[in-house]
Amino acid sequence: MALLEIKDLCISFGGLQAVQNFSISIEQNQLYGLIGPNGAGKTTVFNLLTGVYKPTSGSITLDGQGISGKSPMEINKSGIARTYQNIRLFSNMSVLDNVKVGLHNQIKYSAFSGIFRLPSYWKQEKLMNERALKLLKVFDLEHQSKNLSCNLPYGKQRKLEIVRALATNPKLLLLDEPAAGMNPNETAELMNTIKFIRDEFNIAILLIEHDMRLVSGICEQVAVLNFGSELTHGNTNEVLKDPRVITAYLGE
Amino acid sequence: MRKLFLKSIKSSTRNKFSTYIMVIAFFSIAAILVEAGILGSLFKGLLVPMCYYIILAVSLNLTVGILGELSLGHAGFMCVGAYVGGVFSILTKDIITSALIRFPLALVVGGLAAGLFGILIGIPILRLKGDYLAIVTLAFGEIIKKLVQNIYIIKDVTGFHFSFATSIDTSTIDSESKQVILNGPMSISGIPKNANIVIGVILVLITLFVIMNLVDSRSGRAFMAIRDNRIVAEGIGINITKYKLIVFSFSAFFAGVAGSLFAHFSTVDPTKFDYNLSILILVFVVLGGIGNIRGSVIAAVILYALPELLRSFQNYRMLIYAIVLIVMMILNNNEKFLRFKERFTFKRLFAKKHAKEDA
Amino acid sequence: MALLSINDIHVYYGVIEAIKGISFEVNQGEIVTLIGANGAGKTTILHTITGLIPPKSGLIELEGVDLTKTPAHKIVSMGIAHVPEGRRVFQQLSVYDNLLLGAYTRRDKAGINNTLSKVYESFPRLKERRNQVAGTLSGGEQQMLAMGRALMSAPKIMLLDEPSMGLSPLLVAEIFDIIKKVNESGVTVLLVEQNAKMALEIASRAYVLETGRIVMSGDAKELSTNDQVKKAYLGG
Amino acid sequence: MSFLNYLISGLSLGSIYALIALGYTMVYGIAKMLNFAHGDIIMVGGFTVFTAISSFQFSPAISIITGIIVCTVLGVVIEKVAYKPLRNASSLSVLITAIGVSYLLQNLALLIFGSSSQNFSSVVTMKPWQINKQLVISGETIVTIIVTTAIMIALTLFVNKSKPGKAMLAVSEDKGAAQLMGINVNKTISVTFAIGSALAAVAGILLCSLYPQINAYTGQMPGIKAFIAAVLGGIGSIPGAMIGGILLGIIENLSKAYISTQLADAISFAVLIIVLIIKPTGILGKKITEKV
Amino acid sequence: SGKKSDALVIGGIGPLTGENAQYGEAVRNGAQLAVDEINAAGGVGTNGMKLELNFQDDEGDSEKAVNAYNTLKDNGMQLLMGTVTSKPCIAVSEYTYSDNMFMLTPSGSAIDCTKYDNAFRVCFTDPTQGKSSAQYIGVNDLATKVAVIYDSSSDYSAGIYDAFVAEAKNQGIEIVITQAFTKDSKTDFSVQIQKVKESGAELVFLPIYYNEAALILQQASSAGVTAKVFGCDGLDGIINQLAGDASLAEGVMLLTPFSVNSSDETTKKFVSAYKTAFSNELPNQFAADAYDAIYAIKAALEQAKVTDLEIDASELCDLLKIAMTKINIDGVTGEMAWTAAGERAKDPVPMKIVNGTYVAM
Ligand SMILES: Nc1ncnc2c1ncn2[C@@H]1O[C@H](COP(=O)(O)OP(=O)(O)OP(=O)(O)O)[C@@H](O)[C@H]1O
Ligand SMILES: Nc1ncnc2c1ncn2[C@@H]1O[C@H](COP(=O)(O)OP(=O)(O)OP(=O)(O)O)[C@@H](O)[C@H]1O
Ligand SMILES: [Mg+2]
Ligand SMILES: [Mg+2]
Repeated sequence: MALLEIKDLCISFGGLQAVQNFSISIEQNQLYGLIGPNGAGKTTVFNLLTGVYKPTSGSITLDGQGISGKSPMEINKSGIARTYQNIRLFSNMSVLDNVKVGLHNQIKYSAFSGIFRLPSYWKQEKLMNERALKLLKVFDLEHQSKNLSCNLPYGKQRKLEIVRALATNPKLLLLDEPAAGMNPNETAELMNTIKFIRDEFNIAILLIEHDMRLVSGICEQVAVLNFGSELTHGNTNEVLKDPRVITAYLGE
Repeated sequence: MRKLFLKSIKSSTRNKFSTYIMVIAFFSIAAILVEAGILGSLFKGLLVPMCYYIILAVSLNLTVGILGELSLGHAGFMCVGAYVGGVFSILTKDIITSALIRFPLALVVGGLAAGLFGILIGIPILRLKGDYLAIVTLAFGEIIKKLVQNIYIIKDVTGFHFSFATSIDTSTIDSESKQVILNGPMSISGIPKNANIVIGVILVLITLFVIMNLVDSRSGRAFMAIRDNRIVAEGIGINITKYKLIVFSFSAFFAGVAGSLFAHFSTVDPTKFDYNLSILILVFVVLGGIGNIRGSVIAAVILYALPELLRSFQNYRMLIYAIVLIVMMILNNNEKFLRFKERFTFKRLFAKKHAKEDA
Repeated sequence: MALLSINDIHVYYGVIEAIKGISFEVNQGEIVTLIGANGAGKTTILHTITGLIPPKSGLIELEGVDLTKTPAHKIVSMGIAHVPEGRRVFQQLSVYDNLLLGAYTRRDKAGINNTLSKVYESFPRLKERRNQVAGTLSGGEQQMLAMGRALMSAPKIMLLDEPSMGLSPLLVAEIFDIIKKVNESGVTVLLVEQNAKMALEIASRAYVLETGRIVMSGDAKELSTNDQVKKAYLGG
Repeated sequence: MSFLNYLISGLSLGSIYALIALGYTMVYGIAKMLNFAHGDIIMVGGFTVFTAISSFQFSPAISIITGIIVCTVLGVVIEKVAYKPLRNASSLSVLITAIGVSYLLQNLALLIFGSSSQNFSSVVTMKPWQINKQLVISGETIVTIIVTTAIMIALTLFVNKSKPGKAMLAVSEDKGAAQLMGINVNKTISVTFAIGSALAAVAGILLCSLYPQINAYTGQMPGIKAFIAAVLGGIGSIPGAMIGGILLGIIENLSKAYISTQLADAISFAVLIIVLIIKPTGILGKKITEKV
Repeated sequence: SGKKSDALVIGGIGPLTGENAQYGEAVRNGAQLAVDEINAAGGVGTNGMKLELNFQDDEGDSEKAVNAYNTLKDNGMQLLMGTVTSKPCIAVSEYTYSDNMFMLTPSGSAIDCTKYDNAFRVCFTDPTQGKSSAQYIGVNDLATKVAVIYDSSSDYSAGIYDAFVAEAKNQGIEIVITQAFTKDSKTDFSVQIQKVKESGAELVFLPIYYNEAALILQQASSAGVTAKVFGCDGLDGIINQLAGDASLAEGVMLLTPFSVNSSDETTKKFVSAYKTAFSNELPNQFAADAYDAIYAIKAALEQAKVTDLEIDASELCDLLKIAMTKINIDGVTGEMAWTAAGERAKDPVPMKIVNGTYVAM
């Protein structure tokens, strides 16, 4: 059974049909790309998947469980985490704390033990620190763990956002233009990291990207959105050769 | 990795302990100087108020600084604490004769009542943000003030007599056993004056302990995450409603404790608990540094004492206070001044020493 | 004489020195590009030129007038337009209002209308969405708006901070085309890009930045064949 | 009949709230700050006119103009001295500074004019409008309603249609980007304060004409009420301020008339809370959708 | 204590800032005038002891009043003339009692202000005023249908109101309507006035201060209310507040032991001296109470034969407590004598405003 099943997803804003009858399914451990012209509705699909917007119609199933219409919190708990197109970090918190917030539902202790510093506090905090630092290490961020997150350069902020999302232990990770603002070298590095994450954490990844090197380099499947509806989907190499995709999106 | 963890624990613990020590040192030195007659009655009289203002400022900082929601109704919670705590003491004066037991109970009862109000108020306004939330808290504070101004309770042998908005017809009341508990705008009188500096300082330390530990824990990070970016916090699986309510109730609880302490020290006058008082506490929080707990402590002490120390300026006293407030605010946000200030902090001196050691 | 010349500027964020003495110039009619890794200081330089951040020392001259002594809002009317990083469109205002604000310093109604129709021509999507609130535009649409807004001031020189970020491949190509066209129409361009390949293709000269310093400079074509540059910025 | 009377008196009270709320909303909408000193500028406006008439024997018209000029200048000066250094500070810092300014103005007035209330003589010469034997609308009320409506329309047009108005909106959203458009941010904010303070002066003069007393604290309570009115109507929205103000006045008077005089304020606050729970950004406030 | 003065230090406490500043300022002025007069006339007692007034602001707040009290103690206060408003007065009295510091409040009218034996007052208590008002209205058949407008957020106003209601019953007065207002809405009285008008009351009882009363009179007149008006000492000063149209106050009755227009020599002297000293302002009840308070203190000091400038506050208190009950002097608020409970021995008498001046009834 597919991990994520989207069927006939629709949403409109005022008169604008931002997403229409969008359906895809993503397998366990798959790297899936979502591409399409600007304003095609890609980010909107992410917002629908994570509960930021409520779909006008359609269904979303994760692991056999219907999640459409649920709150962002519940959806995250059921296993979807994301990054944002415009970076959104907890900017007045340290890098480490950003990740620890991500671990919020993974490693728990009550407010009461927190206040009175009961043994569970010490045990769980230690665990949390270890986990957070381990995650940061994946992106070479562990040395900056004490910096305020807003003082990181752009590229590293992007990475931190991914770490934070990973910390919530998702089954499906959504990345919205992870390579934006990165130069080719950094993008290449990011590609490796994304693959590494998929293998190491054994999760599926759905990503939006305009950098075709990244998409063709790592995505097994892609779906193409155009004006809110699906143009095509399938094997990456084939899709990218599709003349309709070339005219609508890639250009020569 | 382990080292890093220990280091971070150490630094936050050190930070907390230095705050506790600062509080203890300040009040002990002050008490000694007062005993020795070096500091006069005025200073002596300021110590307990300083305690409840510290508690108020620290608890408000939890809402404003850590959760990032502006509240202009803190005085309302203080009011609930003062009334409930005060009435509790009056009613139990004959039952619990030992002040040592009764007074702490009155503090807790006052705090719990206020905490309950915090939750009651918190629930409907969770949807609101920013200035809208601020205005609603202001409105709640004013409503509480208006309500307590209109409650009349008299106790006599036949039991309790309640009235709202009009005073109780005393002709039906047994004048022998009559005990006026709440008397509308005349409010409460006869609360035993149990508050003293030792209890005050203990309460300050308890407040600091609870709030600083809370902030420096899993829940505290959730508060700050909500403050920094609500949408993301939600998307990361944080239960916004739950954590906002935790903050509102803790913040209100301690404001209530402060109110109860106040009621057992000074005179309860409902008109005191208006938005001006809430704003005064907010001034402490902002000047002490938003989110900076120790700063709130320092600011509460200095700013509460300031108008008293300016008394020799006579008519110009409040004018000067206003100017000092503005100037402090401007300087606090002036980069040059901050850099200048930094050069003289202990932290910096410390850091230098450490740097040398490391090298 | 250079249209824009930057002379030994030093810029600080608090105590951190982000720009450590940089000098370069942009001549009339050129496209000059600044390339460099994340955090090299490219954005900071552009901000310094348009007066959003004051330099600690150094000289910035536009046609011989010292910009470091000119208030930020006057700099635009002297002929500099800046497409800032992160777009910074006015989220609560309509697309149309955003564009009109781009022409804030201009008074000639006819000229403004003329430019407006040119912008709509370059970005038909903006025309289609002219009454939409800018904050709800997609990322790429906002990028178009930021570009269009800058064009509205009919500048002598445009500073572009990663204009291709977040744009679809088709539009990236289009944006570079537009930059070229704009340049051909007589507007000088200072371009900051992560897409160094495309940038070097259309630029005449380039400067390479590393942690607040210029480490290399020269003809764009030459640099694009330079091994070091290739390795560091063009993906090998 | 008495209902109409209560309605009219509510309208009269509400139009004053509305007038003050317009200034509040204007400054809030653009400078994004709660100018808690707004009420005190109202008081300054009142005192200026009071002094102009009683000490300098100026004619009412000239006194009004003097009042407006003094407040406008004062608003701009306050902005320059106290708020401008905090341009990059948190909005709370500015709020506290505004409170400092409010204390400052109150205490200055206390020192200059003393603590007793002074008798203000109304500058409105218009005759009351006698609808029938029972219903009378005072000249002050009519003037206030006309002035408030006119200002509301003028401000709405100015902000949404004129170029400086658009510049204000741009500044309110992103000062840096506004600068890149060639907008003089400092000047724009100064102009905002100038307009806000001029409105405060007008409000102060009408307030004191309607309730002919003035002291250092005259502006405080109306200021707070108007702030509430502005939020009720949707802070930042100019027509909202007008609606909020008038509604607040009517609610206040009707609850006095039909529920309880003691609890009238508590009731208006409760209404405010209910409105905000139903509509979290006030009656006309825009729901700001944050696109992620 | 830190006494640096060569005079007997009288402390004063009252609001000099905040909404009640006008009352505190009047008290300070009245007291200062008396102190200056006494010093100029050769001081107190056989050795011509000089007096000094040290007046501190309490912003009308109990907590601040205690701070002010402590400041005064640090400054060597030997006895207290204050505090001006009731709540702070009660708060401070707890301290004066435990310190055994003599206190004479000019205007703290709540019962509890003089709960302790070291505390005395110049004004009448709230219940006394409420009761006397009802009695006067009843006995003189001024009206049987009475309306009340009072400030429900003020302990002064509510205190008088409660006593008035209680006594009204005995007097066969029917209170046809009661309207309240609060500190937060005290400019627009149109609703209250409309209600009073519709109630058919023959008389409106206003146990409030003159600022609000002036607005009520103005608004009532334009609403065409014709009922008589009766008030308490808080109404004193209302003529000044109506300078625009003093005729509005015509016929207003009030219980005030003091009247600026009195032909009494002491009062005339006081009024003219006050006007000269304080930029032509007319003294009100508060100023008069304070002025009398200082003269009462002088009389008590002389009665107790205090001659030692350095006398300890507690010792002085013991002397003055007894002396206060023995003096009997004429002040601007009438004849002054005290019971051991700290109250004036005489009941308040009403006045009426006729042709813009206060006339005894
Ligand atoms: N809240 C909203 N209100 C109105 N329109 C919206 C809203 N959110 C998105 N839109 C519109 O829906 C369309 C799809 O937007 P979306 O952000 O999903 O695009 P996208 O595919 O992510 O584009 P890009 O690649 O440029 O980021 C756009 O035209 C946008 O203007
Ligand atoms: N507001 C700020 N406060 C402190 N440091 C800053 C600030 N803005 C930038 N920096 C730092 O200044 C340096 C230069 O940043 P700048 O944004 O100019 O880099 P950039 O070359 O534009 O990078 P990118 O390609 O990521 O946009 C970086 O190290 C960055 O961390
Ligand atoms: Mg997008
Ligand atoms: Mg950049």
